[in-house]
Amino acid sequence: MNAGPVRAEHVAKHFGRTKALDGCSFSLPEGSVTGLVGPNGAGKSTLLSLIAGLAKPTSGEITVHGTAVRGRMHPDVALLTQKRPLYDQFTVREMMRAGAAMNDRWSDERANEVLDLLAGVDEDAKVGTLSAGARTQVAIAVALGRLPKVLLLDEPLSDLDPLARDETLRIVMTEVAERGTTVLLSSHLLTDLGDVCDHLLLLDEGRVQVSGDIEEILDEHHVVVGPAELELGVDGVVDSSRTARQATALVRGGTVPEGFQAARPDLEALVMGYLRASRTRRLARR
Amino acid sequence: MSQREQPVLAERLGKKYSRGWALRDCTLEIPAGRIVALVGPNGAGKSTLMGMTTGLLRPTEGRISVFGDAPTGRGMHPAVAFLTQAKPLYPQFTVTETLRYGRNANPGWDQAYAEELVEKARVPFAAKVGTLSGGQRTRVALALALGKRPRLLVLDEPLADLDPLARETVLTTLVRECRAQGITVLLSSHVLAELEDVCDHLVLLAGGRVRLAGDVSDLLRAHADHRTLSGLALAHMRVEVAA
Amino acid sequence: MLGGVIEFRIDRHSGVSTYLQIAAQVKQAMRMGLLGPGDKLPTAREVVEATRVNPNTVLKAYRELEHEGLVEGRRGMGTFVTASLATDAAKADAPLRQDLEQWMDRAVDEGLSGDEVDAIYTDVRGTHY
Amino acid sequence: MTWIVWRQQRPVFITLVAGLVVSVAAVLLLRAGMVADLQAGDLAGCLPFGSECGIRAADGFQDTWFDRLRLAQGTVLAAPVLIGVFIGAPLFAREFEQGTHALAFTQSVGRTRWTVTKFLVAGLPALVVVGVYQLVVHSWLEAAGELGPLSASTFYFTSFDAQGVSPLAYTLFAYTLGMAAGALFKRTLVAMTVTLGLFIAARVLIGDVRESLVTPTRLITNDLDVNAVVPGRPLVVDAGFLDSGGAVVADPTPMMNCTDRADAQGGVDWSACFRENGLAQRYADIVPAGQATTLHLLEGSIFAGLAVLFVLGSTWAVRRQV
Repeated sequence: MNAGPVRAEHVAKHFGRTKALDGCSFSLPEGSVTGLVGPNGAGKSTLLSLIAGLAKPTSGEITVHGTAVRGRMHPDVALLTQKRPLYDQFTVREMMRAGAAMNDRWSDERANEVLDLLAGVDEDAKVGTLSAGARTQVAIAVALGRLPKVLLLDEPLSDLDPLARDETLRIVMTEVAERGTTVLLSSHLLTDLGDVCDHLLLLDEGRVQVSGDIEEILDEHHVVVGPAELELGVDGVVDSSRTARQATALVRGGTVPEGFQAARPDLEALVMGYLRASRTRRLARR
Repeated sequence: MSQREQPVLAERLGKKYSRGWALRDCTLEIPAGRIVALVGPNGAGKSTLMGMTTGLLRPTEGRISVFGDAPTGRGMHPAVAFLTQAKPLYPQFTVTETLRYGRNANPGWDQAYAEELVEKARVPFAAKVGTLSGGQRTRVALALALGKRPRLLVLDEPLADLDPLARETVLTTLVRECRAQGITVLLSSHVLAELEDVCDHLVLLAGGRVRLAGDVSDLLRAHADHRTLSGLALAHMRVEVAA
Repeated sequence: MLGGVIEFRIDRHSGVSTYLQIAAQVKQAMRMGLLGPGDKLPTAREVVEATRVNPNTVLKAYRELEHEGLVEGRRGMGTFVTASLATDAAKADAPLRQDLEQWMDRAVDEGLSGDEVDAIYTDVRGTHY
Repeated sequence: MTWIVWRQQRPVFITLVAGLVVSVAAVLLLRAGMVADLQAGDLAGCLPFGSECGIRAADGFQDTWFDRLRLAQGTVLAAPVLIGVFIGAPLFAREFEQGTHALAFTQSVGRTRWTVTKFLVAGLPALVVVGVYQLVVHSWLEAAGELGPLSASTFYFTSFDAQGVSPLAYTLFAYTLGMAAGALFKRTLVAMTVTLGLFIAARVLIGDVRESLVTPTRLITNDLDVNAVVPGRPLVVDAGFLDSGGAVVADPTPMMNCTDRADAQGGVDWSACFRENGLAQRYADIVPAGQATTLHLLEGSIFAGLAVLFVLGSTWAVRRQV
């Protein structure tokens, strides 16, 4: 049996009649940094909370290091949810003490290392008075104090200013470099993801659209451009658009249509292509 | 350019709250018809500057004029529209009712234009605002702001919490409409990369002061070691924060 | 400063994969004689601190270089340069380089832009290689 | 975990302890003042009430002190609902509102343990405070003895509810009710309102059904003029007439129609008339004062049972929260 850090097999999660996730299968390689992307409502947060064990899947199974996650936090997993919950009235020092008290395995040393990174966080400040960036740093310190082997981050960047985003990613990358932690990180900010991720997991309407090594995925796709009157006429067209003079398409697979010029897409172009296709499908269904 | 055509002119503008100066010694000129990126770390004074531009905040010192008038600090200038991150709309109103609200609240309201914008966004008029997706809600808020026929549109982090496609679509609409109508835009965002191809003027604030302001291509020429707007802005922010 | 040896500059808008940029910059440094056999490449951690780049990407670049037989990873110690790409032609006083320096001076005098110089260089290079 | 809850509740504890210190000090001062008054008026002889002492002195004493004592009882009655609304209701609701429940859930601590620790650490001090306060107030009431509110029946609601295990049982009930409402509705304000509403409803209801919790003792007298003699101010559940067969007369009104039997002076021999109409004896169903403790315990166990249900309900609600 493959005991990769995180595996999902046919995972579904239904809330009443809404299918937040439906038949999701993927596997994250050890030590990889995976970008989790998709439109709002694609099921990204649901997936992260299932992996963390905050909720139970309706069907299917998620395993972390070979053991099934069933509604309980796996000791090897740390999850930082979107709101970055912390006790606002605690000082940073007290927050770390709380982290130690709430965890069976805890490293004060590791947590303090994270707090000392970059400009450092004042340990006597109340958590509620910190800037968004410093707050994120404290939340990451709590998460990494658990000495996780899998780090799940739900939109850790969304309300940070550019400097704080840069610093947050720096902390996460340092963790990967030092401890080989497997990271799954959801974000809407594709430009930031491009730098730091080596794997991609693209969710849409509760299903996995694309999953794998980013370089391989990009190699597998082409952005093709040609005169408007030409027909694409090939399989694997993800998304296409036409202006008066030009037809542009994102194509999956090796074949380049006749009369078109092909180029390798960048991550942003690839993800946007899939997102556009998803919107077109949804509008067509209405 | 006469004063009446100058969207924003600030002279030694400052605003002090009980906890200290949020903005100080801000001298600034925003030319008409530009799309201006307002960037800076959190707490740099961006929202304060926007508040004084829209007339919702009163300056502590210095002067600001918007199309030649001094904002009173009590209400919006009729030629200014303001869209904040929170996009305050009534969730129980339908889109049609939201536009009617706009018509009643604004003397220069252009109903046809607002409706056209909603149609382009493919948002159903009968839908309740509360049921719309984030992207759709932003498009309605934008229609409400533009239906007022402003000459200056001030946007405070309008794209936060939208997904990448919605970000792109909203931004494209915004730029297209504002260019077509000749509206001056003051746009704040934390995502420098997406301002890259959109903004032609930059105002960088840090620590309550203007650190960099001017035409983007001029600035890039003057700082030859940076090839992009985001690289230039990020480097300046880092220096200011370190100092 | 990465051990004072080499600092990577990642251009995020070039469209070239980050790992290829790193590999190219190591090779460039080797050609210029800045890195020679026995020199240690910066660790992934050191690169992360300077550039925020994914450490896996750095390691991927190093593996690429290892495949080409230019460097060697030693378990627990780091990655070391094993080959030499330095040619005498790259040295500051080498005749070929002197010629190019003179040519560049003329280009600058005639008011050519960097992009124009690049275009000429690429074109001429294409006809010879 | 204990430390975390303690730290989170610290402002609440400080308020509780400060409140206790201030009110105990106030009660003790008042008590000392009252005892001085008792001695000054030489009212010791008035206890038991109505004996040889000057009625006027006793009246003067009661004018000053009776309402204050009642007010003190009132504060004991109010304490449980305050604790339910201000400590119980926000306990989980505030965590859900601020999203901090996710912090605990994403560490190794189990949800049941989290719930139970929060319940115990936040609840025990509140119970202790109410208990101490109740005892202090009671000692004041006892000092006033028959001149104070204790002169009324033990079962009079202000006295009964402020005595024995009742304040603690109500506190436990209100606190767990607030906790469950918070865990279920996830909004502090909603939970507070629900707690206040349900607590008042439960209190009104228990006041009505209290007397049916124990089997009353029936006292019977043959004297139809006065009620059965009731010693020691018990709780009178029911009273009326029995017929010659010893059965309760459901509606004695028709049998009491004796106006036509008036003699020349307009006097009526009611007793004889009743007897002729078929009313044989008078009865009274009472709960003797001595059974008050039993009633306290019974009522206490009902509220404690409900509290257990609320704790289980909270645990359930917390466990299913994502």
